[in-house]
Amino acid sequence: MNELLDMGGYAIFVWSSYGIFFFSLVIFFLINMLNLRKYEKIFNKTKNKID
Amino acid sequence: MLNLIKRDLLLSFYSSANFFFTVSFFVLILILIPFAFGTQSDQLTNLFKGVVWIALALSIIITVDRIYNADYEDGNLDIIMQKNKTIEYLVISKYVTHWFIYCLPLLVILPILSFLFYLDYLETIQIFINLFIGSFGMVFIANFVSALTLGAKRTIFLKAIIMIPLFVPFIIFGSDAGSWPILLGLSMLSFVISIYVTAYGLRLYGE
Amino acid sequence: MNELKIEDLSCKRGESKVLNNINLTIKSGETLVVKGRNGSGKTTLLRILSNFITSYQGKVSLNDLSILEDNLYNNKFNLIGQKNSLKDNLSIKKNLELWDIIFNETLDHAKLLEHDNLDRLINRDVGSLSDGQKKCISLYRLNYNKYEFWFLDEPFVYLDEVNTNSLIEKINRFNENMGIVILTSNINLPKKFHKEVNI
Amino acid sequence: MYIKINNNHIELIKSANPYLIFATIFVFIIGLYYSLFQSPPDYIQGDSMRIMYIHVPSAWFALMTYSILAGSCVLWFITRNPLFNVVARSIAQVGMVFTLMSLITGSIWGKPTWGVWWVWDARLTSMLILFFLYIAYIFLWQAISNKELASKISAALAIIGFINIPIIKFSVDWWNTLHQPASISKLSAPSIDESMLIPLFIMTIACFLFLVTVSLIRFRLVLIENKMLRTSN
Repeated sequence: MNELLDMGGYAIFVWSSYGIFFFSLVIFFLINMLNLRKYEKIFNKTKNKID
Repeated sequence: MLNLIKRDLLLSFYSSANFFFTVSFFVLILILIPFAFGTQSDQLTNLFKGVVWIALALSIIITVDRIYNADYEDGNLDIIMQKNKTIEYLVISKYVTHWFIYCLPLLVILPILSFLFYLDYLETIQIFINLFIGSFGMVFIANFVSALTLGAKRTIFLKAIIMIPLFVPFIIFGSDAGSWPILLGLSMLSFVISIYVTAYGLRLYGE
Repeated sequence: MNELKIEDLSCKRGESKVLNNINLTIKSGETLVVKGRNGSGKTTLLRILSNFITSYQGKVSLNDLSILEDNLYNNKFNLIGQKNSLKDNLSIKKNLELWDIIFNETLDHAKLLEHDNLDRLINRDVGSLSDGQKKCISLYRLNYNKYEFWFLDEPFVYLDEVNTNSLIEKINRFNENMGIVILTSNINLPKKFHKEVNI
Repeated sequence: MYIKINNNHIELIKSANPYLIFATIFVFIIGLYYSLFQSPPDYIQGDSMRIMYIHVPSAWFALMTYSILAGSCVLWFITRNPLFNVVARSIAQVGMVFTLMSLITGSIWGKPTWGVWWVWDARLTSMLILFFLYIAYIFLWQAISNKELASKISAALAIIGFINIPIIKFSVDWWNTLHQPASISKLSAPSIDESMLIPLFIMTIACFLFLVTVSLIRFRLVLIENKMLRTSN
């Protein structure tokens, strides 16, 4: 296990790049998902008003 | 077409502060070199050859708001576009005046500056030729960026972000003395692209 | 004798339709007043007539020739939009000189401005004038006189009674010389013109 | 070839969404397992080689997304089908994220490999410029208030950027031969071992799934934005 975490001495590089990569992807995904929810809510409200 | 050139020159003559500011801006950026890097003469000469391009790029960037924006906002662009049915002619005359008003003064002042930075005659001539050819290409690019961003108000930073990547090839080849044929090619390419894109942008905003 | 004909004109701006099946005919010596609510497409109509907007359904033709194909059409009209086309940091005199060059016609500014009671302002910067004065100077472009059409977008806004009357007088004189005027307005005008249309 | 998006399509995309999210996560986990545990370390670079499995796919998709973006802008100008505009707008931000990721992971990989965080090599420089092209495309659209106009203008810019990228790459190459004769940055491309190809392949599929998932979410977002603009008029 320690060997894996150590990554042959390159631990900080490997883990930080994987960390940044997945963190950004998840954040980006969440931003868009939440935006979509918000917009759908607003849109449905305005549609109801028109109807 | 000649009318428009005459009109733009007269306009810049009436508000001559603009053109004066651009020249001062150009000179001041170059004057910063010794302050930032020290006064060793051979180093200064080298730095000058590169920084002069950055100064030119920045000077063109700060003038990009003046090409079409003022006329667009006060409505003169409508009259000009009505009187010049072939918008490509209008665009070409804008190229001429923009280069004449904002780039020619910089080229005129360049030899004086290059002597301040200990360049010899040959190097001065080489840089002058490169800047002369490259400035045309940069003016073409500045024109179409100006035409495309007419509807986006007060966005000089956005314009700079659009323009600087397009300036990169000019700066790369410009700082090399022997590559003026490539610069010429780049300028011609940007002319071809720019004239269509500028006319396209102006037509869109005319609607 | 000119005849400007608009047939089945419809135009979309973005996703909303602003003009819907408009049919109009204007002959020499007539004035058309276009009325309508804000955003009903009055300005769009004028910009179609002045060839700025080229994508629309229907046909606009001058003497049975579509204005899109008429190469001389752009030199026949004088469009005065809502923007006043003035440089704020220059004096009136310099502004007029710039117009002279664009319109390719040199006017006797001193005399014409005296007629409009603007001669005392000639050396003032445009930025220091009131909106009404700016509008008057904007309408000064009507003095360029080789045009057969005037397209005026909201010309009466900001004008006082005296200036309104003198503009109406000018339009009448232009009509007498067989000119066609199309103007938009959303206020009631003191005088009836030949034709009025609501869009 | 005029495809019009109707409610059925949107419903289909909507119902596919959870499966896509699930598939993306699943393939990413497999890919992580292969790239971090299964594959052997490189002879020369050791374990730092593992960064390749996220760096290379993001660089590929950064470029591919920009090609799709520019391509759909061209198609939009030719066919006038608004679908292409929606595609361009929904894909742009994903591409920007991939570009940024390939820059960041690349420079973290560069530190142990070359000893520096950044090398002024044609590939890296054009990637950096590509990032700014994405930014210009996205923010120009936001800066222009007339959205119909904004789409046309930013599409024109995207196409110009597409012409610009090869020019930049060529000129930086040229410039490197002029200024720094010893190019240190050629990645050791030859003979990737098969054991390395598998995790790379899986990670590429995972990134592709992510691209599709988020693009489809943004696709719906853009469509709703368009509808809201329409009703507000």
